[in-house]
Amino acid sequence: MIERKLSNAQIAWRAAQDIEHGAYVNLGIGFPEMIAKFQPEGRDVIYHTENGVLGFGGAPKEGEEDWDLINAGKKAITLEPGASFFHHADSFCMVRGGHLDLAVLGAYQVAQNGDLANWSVGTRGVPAVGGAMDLVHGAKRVAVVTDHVTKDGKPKLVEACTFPLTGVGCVTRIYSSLAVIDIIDDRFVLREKLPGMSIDDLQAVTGAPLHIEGDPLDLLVPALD
Amino acid sequence: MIERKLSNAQIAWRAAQDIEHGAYVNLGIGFPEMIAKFQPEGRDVIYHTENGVLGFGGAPKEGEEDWDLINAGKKAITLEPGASFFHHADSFCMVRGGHLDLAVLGAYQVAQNGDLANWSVGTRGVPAVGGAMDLVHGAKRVAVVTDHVTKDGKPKLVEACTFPLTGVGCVTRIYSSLAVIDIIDDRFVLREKLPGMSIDDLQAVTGAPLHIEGDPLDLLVPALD
Amino acid sequence: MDKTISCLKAAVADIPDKARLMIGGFGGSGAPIELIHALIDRFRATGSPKDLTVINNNAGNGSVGIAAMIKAGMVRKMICSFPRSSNAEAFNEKYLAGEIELELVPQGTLAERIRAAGAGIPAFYTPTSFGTELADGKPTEEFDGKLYVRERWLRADYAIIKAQLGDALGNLTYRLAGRNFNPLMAMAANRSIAQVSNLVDLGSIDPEVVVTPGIFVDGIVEVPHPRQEEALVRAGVVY
Amino acid sequence: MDKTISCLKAAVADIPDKARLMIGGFGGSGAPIELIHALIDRFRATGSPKDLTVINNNAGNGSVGIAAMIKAGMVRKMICSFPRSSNAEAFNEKYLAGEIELELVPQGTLAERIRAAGAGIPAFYTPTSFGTELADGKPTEEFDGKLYVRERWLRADYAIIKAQLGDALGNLTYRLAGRNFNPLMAMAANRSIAQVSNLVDLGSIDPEVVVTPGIFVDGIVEVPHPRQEEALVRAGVVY
Repeated sequence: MIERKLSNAQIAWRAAQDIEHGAYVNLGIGFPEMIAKFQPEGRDVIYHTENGVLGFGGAPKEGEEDWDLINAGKKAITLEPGASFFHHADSFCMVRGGHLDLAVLGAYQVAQNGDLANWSVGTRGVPAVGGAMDLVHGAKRVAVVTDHVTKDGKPKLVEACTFPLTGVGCVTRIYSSLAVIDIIDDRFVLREKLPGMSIDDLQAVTGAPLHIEGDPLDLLVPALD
Repeated sequence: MIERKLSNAQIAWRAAQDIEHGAYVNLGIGFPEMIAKFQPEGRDVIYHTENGVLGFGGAPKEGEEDWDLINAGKKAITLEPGASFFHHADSFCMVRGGHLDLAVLGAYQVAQNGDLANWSVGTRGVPAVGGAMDLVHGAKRVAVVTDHVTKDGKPKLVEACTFPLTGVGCVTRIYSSLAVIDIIDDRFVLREKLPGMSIDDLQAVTGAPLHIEGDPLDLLVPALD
Repeated sequence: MDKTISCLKAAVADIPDKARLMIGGFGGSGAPIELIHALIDRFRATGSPKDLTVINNNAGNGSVGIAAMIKAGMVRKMICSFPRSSNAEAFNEKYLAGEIELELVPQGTLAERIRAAGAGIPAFYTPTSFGTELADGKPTEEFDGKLYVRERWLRADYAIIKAQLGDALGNLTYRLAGRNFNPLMAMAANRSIAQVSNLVDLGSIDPEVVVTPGIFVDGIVEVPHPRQEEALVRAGVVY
Repeated sequence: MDKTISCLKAAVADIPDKARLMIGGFGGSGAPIELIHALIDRFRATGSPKDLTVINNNAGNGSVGIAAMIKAGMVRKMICSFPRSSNAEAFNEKYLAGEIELELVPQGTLAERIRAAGAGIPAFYTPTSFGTELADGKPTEEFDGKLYVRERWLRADYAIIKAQLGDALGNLTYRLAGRNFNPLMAMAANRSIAQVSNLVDLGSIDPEVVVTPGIFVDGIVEVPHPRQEEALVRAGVVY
């Protein structure tokens, strides 16, 4: 039973706290992009986007967009000092070649062995994959931000993914609406959980065993709404 | 018995006549480089060098060399209008990817099936290959400039190479000191020979059968010495 | 030598039916909209080129560019990474009706396959898509304890791309993130046609800042003040 | 963030014994001579780093740079395409005496293997060297009726490279044909150190003309008015 959960903004805030000074980071389209808003003061983070920009900043003012200057989500962006442009093959050298410190993606399901499903729910319709299958490889850390359960309450953290995979054994940390969980040796290891929520309650909404290594910390985030 | 033969300059002159207006050309280190001197008037030829320059010109005046601006033979060069610089991987995209119209190399031996040996005579010493093994692949035409025979009179055009190979089935035309020979379907096809030299005499210094398809033309070159 | 082509119509005149056609751009950024529209004009006037296989990251937006090609019925197959986006109705409708084929390729693999074609590399191994349905039927191999999928180069008959500066030898620079797939496609097609915003004198592009050396470009046509696809889509333009 | 390193000595302080070390340049063009000499200074002072595997197109000329490293006895193995050149006595003597190993790699394959390491591509196929002794023992494969050799990526622990402009984030440009292997090696090493002729303020290199984005560079040291290796060799300088 879930009495309280973090908003997407709060999950993004929590994920942002782990990004180190000087890190090169790719934030997936949509929810993960929100993380940039919560970059802690005093930390320089250099953002990469698949379509060939390193060192971009936030959105320009409305009306000042240059639609040749966009991110992978096709949103207008601005440049920070020290930015660079490059073509798509060089861009994915950065991704695949292990040059990014962190990639953060959304998830339909994450399995305890690190398998990620986030591109297709296998139903009819137009499939689309974009850069997700590349982003899950190469970055030194691959993290997921996600609600802990689906809209109808089913676990998104599972023993084995049932949706089509994006990548095998690729996720190393999950920031969910209830907890922070590392994936180590094919196991979910609980690092932080909402204060007041018992481990049993958390386990009840998690589709695979939660392993405890030392006391989990309280997952504390500011009110952001 | 060889009564008269072309000088290297004359071989280079003959090879230069076949280079079309607008061609992208790589000339191997040493003897092949001489071809650029005989580029016919009115034809634009764009020269590529493996170390990342397209559109270079002749040597600068002595004392005006910039040793960061060299060709693959480490000789100082100059730039023509429309030149460009690029890194080594992009440079060999041009080579391997079929973007050059012509590569011209020297030879120790050329076999009738187009095999080329030009990088090692297999003896002791320090081996070195450079870009030769790449240049024989990808260019639309791969030509050889060479003396017809070795210094001690042995054929350089052979049935099968005995020296270590540079590439398999790669040479399409030979400009020798006695003849111009195409390689078609694993055969030497004689196109031009020195006037006054009989086909029998030419065959006698050639290590594999010369095939005749129509009368060979006279190999006519100006005096250049 | 002069690779300049006098007009858009002449620039796309040779592209035949059934051609494999790379089109530069990422969404509307760097999309050669005037070349695409010239191709549509030709199709409307002559019925050709048709049955095209189009290679692009996306599958068109709104009612201009690739979306307009699809609506016009010129495209038999799309090879792309992300056909599902806002305003992608042109592709969606044809796809769901079974009237257009789709080869879905992860974005980085798409870029690398195109680059490989330009580089003379017929196949390479990548970790991307290993263990997923997009790797079905592809050879796999272990290197240093990790598993990889083998991918083939992706070649094309023609590429139409958009650049910023160009000279008569085909040397090109790009504008902002409009670079994206354009330099790769220039390398990978048998014949590459670039529209440039400014055709400049030979020698006026610094050799150090050329992004696409002219050896990769076969034809160049000046389109001053080109339109921007995303801006057209947002303005609701229908071509 | 600031990747600037205060001096040459500090820039090369971490390179350990037995490291695989890429060194940029093609002959003397683009060779990071001051970084190399700083490494030699360290070896003379401390005995380290030794037993290095050095990756470069050549194997040194004259008595400076890589040739001086070899003479000093720091190099166990060279991976290169063309060790045999004029003034290459340093390598030649050690090689013929059996005191240094050599892995000979065709130049384009060397470049592509280095690029592959930077690109996360563990192996690729190339026509280069097929049917020659340099392909002995390597897997081969037929694609579209043509035969190819499979080559592996070439990674390094460290790269030392030479650039022209650099900023604190490691964005780099190069000078003339001095570009050559430098941008590739920056991508392929775990740690890449660049010497730059001019360290400029962040934002003063146009994002369009950056050749090596800073993500590939870990340390940057300014060496104003660097010496040119070929000029040193011609002047008979002995380091």
